[in-house]
Amino acid sequence: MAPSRSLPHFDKATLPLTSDEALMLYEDMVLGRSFEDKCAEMYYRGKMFGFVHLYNGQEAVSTGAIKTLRPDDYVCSTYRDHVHALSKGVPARQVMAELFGKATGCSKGRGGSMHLFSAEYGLLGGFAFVAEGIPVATGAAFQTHYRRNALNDTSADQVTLCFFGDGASNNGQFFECLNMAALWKLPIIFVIENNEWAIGMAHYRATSVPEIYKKAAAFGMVGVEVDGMDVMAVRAATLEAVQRARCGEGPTVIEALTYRFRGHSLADPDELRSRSDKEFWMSRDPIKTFATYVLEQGIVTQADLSAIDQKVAELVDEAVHFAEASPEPAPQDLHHYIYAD
Amino acid sequence: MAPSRSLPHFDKATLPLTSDEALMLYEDMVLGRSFEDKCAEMYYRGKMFGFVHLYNGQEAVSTGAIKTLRPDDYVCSTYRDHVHALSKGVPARQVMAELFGKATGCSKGRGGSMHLFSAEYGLLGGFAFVAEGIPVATGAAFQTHYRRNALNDTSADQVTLCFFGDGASNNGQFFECLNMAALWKLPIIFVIENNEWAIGMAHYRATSVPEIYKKAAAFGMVGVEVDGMDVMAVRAATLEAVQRARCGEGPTVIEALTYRFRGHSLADPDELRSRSDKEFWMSRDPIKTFATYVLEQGIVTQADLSAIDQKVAELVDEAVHFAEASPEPAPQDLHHYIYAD
Amino acid sequence: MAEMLLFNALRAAIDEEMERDPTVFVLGEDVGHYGGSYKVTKDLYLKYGDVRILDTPIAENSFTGMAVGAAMTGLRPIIEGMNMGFLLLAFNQISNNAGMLRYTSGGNFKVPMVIRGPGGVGRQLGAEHSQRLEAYFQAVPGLKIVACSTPKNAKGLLKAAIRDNNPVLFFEHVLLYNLKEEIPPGDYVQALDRAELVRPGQEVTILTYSRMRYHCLHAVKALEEKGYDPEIIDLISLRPFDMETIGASVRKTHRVLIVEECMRTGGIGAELSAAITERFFDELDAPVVRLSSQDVPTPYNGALEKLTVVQPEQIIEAVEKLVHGQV
Amino acid sequence: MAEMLLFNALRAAIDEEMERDPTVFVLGEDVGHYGGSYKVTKDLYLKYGDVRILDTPIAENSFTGMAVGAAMTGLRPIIEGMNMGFLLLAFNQISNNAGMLRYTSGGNFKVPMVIRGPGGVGRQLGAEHSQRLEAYFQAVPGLKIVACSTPKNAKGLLKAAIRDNNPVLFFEHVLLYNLKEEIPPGDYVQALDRAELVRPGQEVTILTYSRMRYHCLHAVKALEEKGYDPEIIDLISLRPFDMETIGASVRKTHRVLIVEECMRTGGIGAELSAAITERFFDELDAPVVRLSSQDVPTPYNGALEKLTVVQPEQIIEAVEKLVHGQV
Ligand SMILES: Cc1ncc(C[n+]2csc(CCOP(=O)(O)OP(=O)(O)O)c2C)c(N)n1
Ligand SMILES: Cc1ncc(C[n+]2csc(CCOP(=O)(O)OP(=O)(O)O)c2C)c(N)n1
Ligand SMILES: [Mg+2]
Ligand SMILES: [Mg+2]
Repeated sequence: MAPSRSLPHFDKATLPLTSDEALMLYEDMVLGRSFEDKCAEMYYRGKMFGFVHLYNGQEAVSTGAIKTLRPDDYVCSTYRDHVHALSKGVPARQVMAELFGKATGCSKGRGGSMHLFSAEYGLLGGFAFVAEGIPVATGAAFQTHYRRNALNDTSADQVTLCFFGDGASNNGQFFECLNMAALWKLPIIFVIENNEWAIGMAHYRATSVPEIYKKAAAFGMVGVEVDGMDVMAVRAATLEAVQRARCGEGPTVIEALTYRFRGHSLADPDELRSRSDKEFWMSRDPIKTFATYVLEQGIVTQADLSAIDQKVAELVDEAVHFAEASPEPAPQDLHHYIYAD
Repeated sequence: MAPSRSLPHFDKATLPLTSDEALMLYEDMVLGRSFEDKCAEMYYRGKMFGFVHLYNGQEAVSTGAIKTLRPDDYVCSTYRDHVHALSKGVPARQVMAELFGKATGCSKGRGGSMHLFSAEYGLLGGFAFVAEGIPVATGAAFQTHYRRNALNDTSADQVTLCFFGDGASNNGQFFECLNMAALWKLPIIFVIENNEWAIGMAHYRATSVPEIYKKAAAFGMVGVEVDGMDVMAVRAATLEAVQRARCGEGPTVIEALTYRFRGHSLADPDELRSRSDKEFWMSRDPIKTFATYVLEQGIVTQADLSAIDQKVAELVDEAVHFAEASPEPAPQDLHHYIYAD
Repeated sequence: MAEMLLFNALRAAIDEEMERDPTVFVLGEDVGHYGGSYKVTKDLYLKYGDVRILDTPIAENSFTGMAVGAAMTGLRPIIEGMNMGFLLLAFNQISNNAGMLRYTSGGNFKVPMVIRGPGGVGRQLGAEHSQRLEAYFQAVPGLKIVACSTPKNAKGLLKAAIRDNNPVLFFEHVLLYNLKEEIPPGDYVQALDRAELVRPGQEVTILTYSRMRYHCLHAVKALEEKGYDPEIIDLISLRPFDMETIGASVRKTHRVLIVEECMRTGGIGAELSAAITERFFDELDAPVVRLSSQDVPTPYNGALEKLTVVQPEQIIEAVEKLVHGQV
Repeated sequence: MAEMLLFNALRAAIDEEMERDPTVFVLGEDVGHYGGSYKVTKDLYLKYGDVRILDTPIAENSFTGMAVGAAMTGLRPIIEGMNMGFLLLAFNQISNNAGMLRYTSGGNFKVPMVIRGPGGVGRQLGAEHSQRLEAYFQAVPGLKIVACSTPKNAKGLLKAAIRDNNPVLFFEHVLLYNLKEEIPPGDYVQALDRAELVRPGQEVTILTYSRMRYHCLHAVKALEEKGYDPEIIDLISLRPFDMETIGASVRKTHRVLIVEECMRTGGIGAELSAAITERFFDELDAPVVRLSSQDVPTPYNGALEKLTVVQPEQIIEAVEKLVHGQV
């Protein structure tokens, strides 16, 4: 079955890729996919608990968007945050250790799957409540704006990427922040991963105008839709938006049309999405599509890709070993981190 | 000085008025104005306390919109609620008594100026927190929708009018409710009284796209702007919206461009609005303009209008007498009305 | 009598009340086609349609306010908080409008609505999904707050809450949905304002609610073997407290242990302890003791999480100390 | 020493801290051009510009979350709640993010921010504008909660709050802004976690905060004339309590009266009473007594409003009863 609205087509020729770039994008997507597959395995083996939301299928969005950033830029995520963390550079072992609840995890085992944080890598957090990260991300962008405009710090050109879903786009915080971001021209990009579902709620049943990118216009902001299964399309749109944000020209809404290949979380029976829908979207697997393209274009070789597959598999295995070997947080540290000194 | 955006022009000829209609509209506006002037007097004489927000200047909106309704329709208001209550039919004496904190007040002296309620007259309330009335109004509209669609009650065609200001239109609840109202085609009309200011915050400093009616399109809803100083323009737009709502065709946003002739509340020094702005808007006094028009058109006579002025003055005086003569709530009733039986 | 799982008992309560009264409806996230995250409304949309089982957008504040408006105008909404924590976003609508509007309106309107869903600390759900909102909401005037704990009381209490003409915050516990119990057939209600005497005893009064009832029962088993005789009372109503039942017990045992899952500071136990001390000071042989969760956001790590929440061993120890006058 | 009005003392605190530290900024509704509803930020935008004194749209939840994000990344926001009650709309951002995020992030981020503004019952402002949010927020882990009460402590505490690396909920009182007092010149801070001994005494410990301090002082004047000798302690810190100062007093007087403006159920006094009884049961000659507001939304009518809030006569009566062992 075709998706409920026609997908925008991206002319890949407009984004020439070097082989290094192509491999970097490929590696990041494969890392995301492999990491999540490993999580599922570990979850079913009782190594991690709670709600675990995997990202399979949406890799082109994380990679396409985040891999345009500098290390000092910010990313804000949701409960579906593993892969955003990885794309932003948080080491896989730190993420895996967090999922195992270990003291070596990026949130010291206190956060868990829905609460990944890394000050070092500019990850503002995984926010477990729908839409609550949007204002926080807006605040990080405001901080850049503040340093530039109130403190005259000309080096203040960091960009904040704020990720959330179609379901979140019906929440008031989204609109409140669109307004403030546009009003003050904050350097933020709202990346909406429209995977058509909010748990069991089909997007078209939850919203009166399903084209989320169109809400941007109501706030005088640029809004674009992109094929969220095409890493190059996402990258091209984000590059443009990042450019706009960096030079103080304000925010952008990017709606990426995508799909998750698994249930909402590992606890979700996933009974409502039709088989034909799933098949349609699976056939557009962003990793396979990208691999085919870069091979066809002769930008990379199959050997290059295989080497990456191999490398990533080792990395993910290493992450599991690290997580398993890591210590639990010390019981006497239960009250650590409540107050800062 | 001209207003920050050009006012839509309404062709009055498109709304023929009988003399009864004209007098009804005139009377309601004069009642609103006189009542508020009396409130100011009573406040300065120490008869009422707390925050009192007067409506002077905006009468064309209350009258133009509410006087299209049936008694069984609903109105939802804010802290600036006296005149909406009057237009909906709550007797002036009940409103005045409430402001005096008397047991005969429409909220039994418990609510005060910002919390007028009347189940009898379909006034869902004055809501003191900005924007919090919007969901409540949406709920009343949902109730009508429910009776019609879930209970097959064909008499369920009541309309809910939800009033709020330009400042409120930046709040998330507004957008959340636009979405739900449009999604379910609820019989509600969002009447935004854009008086250009939210206390001391100029609308254009608070919002990235000052044309509030344009937000409606982002939700697939009809949005119109009207000259909020022209009671006939407001009436015409509301008649259309009411018609749409009654027959189940969904909600409407009406942005009425208006101005308040006094400070935000009686405690507001009102130092930020420019004199030229005030003069511009005062010159468009909705009551004077309407009186001039209906006299010029020969729809009514000066004697008709004078009789109404007289009648309203007496009514407002009577309301004060009633309020003064009314008893305070009994101390032993302090705990009444917490729980319903 | 038939055995029923707790989530099905809740479902039965809703189903029966919806049949009984056409103004009763359910709204919330994924209550319809998905059947509710904990299956409490499973397939009810097939019977009652999409309007009476209303799937909402993720807009807690507004759909809660919408329920208030619907309640004011004659309907009886049941809001499902997919997780009660999400209703932090609806705090204003719950406190100002659900809770206070009847009073502020001088009795013009009543607001008959139920706000229900899973609360409490689950199994490694992380800080935000492990809220105990009863502590945050207990001071809101006009609300009734109830916590169910067994399939039987879940059904009877929920039916009573739906029929009540006031806003009722109704807490289920994320770890109790699969409890199984025989419950009476057909229609029955349980009073919202009465505590349940779970186990009569002479030596100490254990006041608890929700999931901690089971930790107490667990502890009491061990205590019985050691020869102790504690009384367990399940509060059921967290606002207001059933001070009659509680008082009768205190007058008998003269010692009180509160076992709660909310954090210590500003928890339910705080008000309860204060209220008991005020009224029954001369009856008390020892200070009221609170066993509460630690004052920390719930950590994800399983061992830390366990340390955060009261465990049966602590109850055993506290009872022994209380009885031996070591407090 | 110069005399200063409380609102100006707060303004001075903000001004001095903004001068001292360029990362400090103010945001909220009408804090800029309008100067703040109670003039606390009057004309500061002229000195610091529109970015450092940021007028926000009416979007409490989002601008609070925005402050959290700014604090996480190096700024020190001061949010003005035009009325603290409005922050009910920001409950989720205050609890989940301001309060808990540091912990949940395993110490990755700190959230240095102040959320300040007028709370309490004013003069006939109606139910929604008469909130006492300290009761609702007291259970949130990670927050510090402070209530100032004099021009002098207002300035010192606010400066300390701004320099603190944690989220501080800072309550002013809508009826105290025009208090006048001599305050020390220039820079001084007052510890956030220390109670103030307002009047030393021997017979009974009166624990209070914010505006009720004055009702207590008022009552104590009359009590002194009758020959009583109560001790008054202003809590200052509502989370956590300064149990050291409180304990020293209880050990001396053996009787405690709590006078608070929040509603009785689930108020600050509830936790305080429980905490005192737990730790000092054997020191107490009588149960801890709470004088609190009635459990009703604040009615508009002036006479009812007065009945809702504790009055000095009630304090006098309670002290007399306590001292004479009639409690
Ligand atoms: C405030 C809040 N409400 C509800 C939830 C429960 N919830 C978790 S994810 C989700 C669906 C979100 O859908 P979407 O925004 O489309 O993101 P996706 O999961 O599809 O990535 C819901 C309702 C929550 N976590 N927080
Ligand atoms: C939630 C909330 N935030 C802030 C306020 C304070 N406040 C009262 S009126 C007002 C301005 C509202 O402006 P607008 O919506 O334009 O309505 P107007 O007063 O102009 O009629 C503000 C900020 C409030 N009452 N409630
Ligand atoms: Mg989605
Ligand atoms: Mg306005």
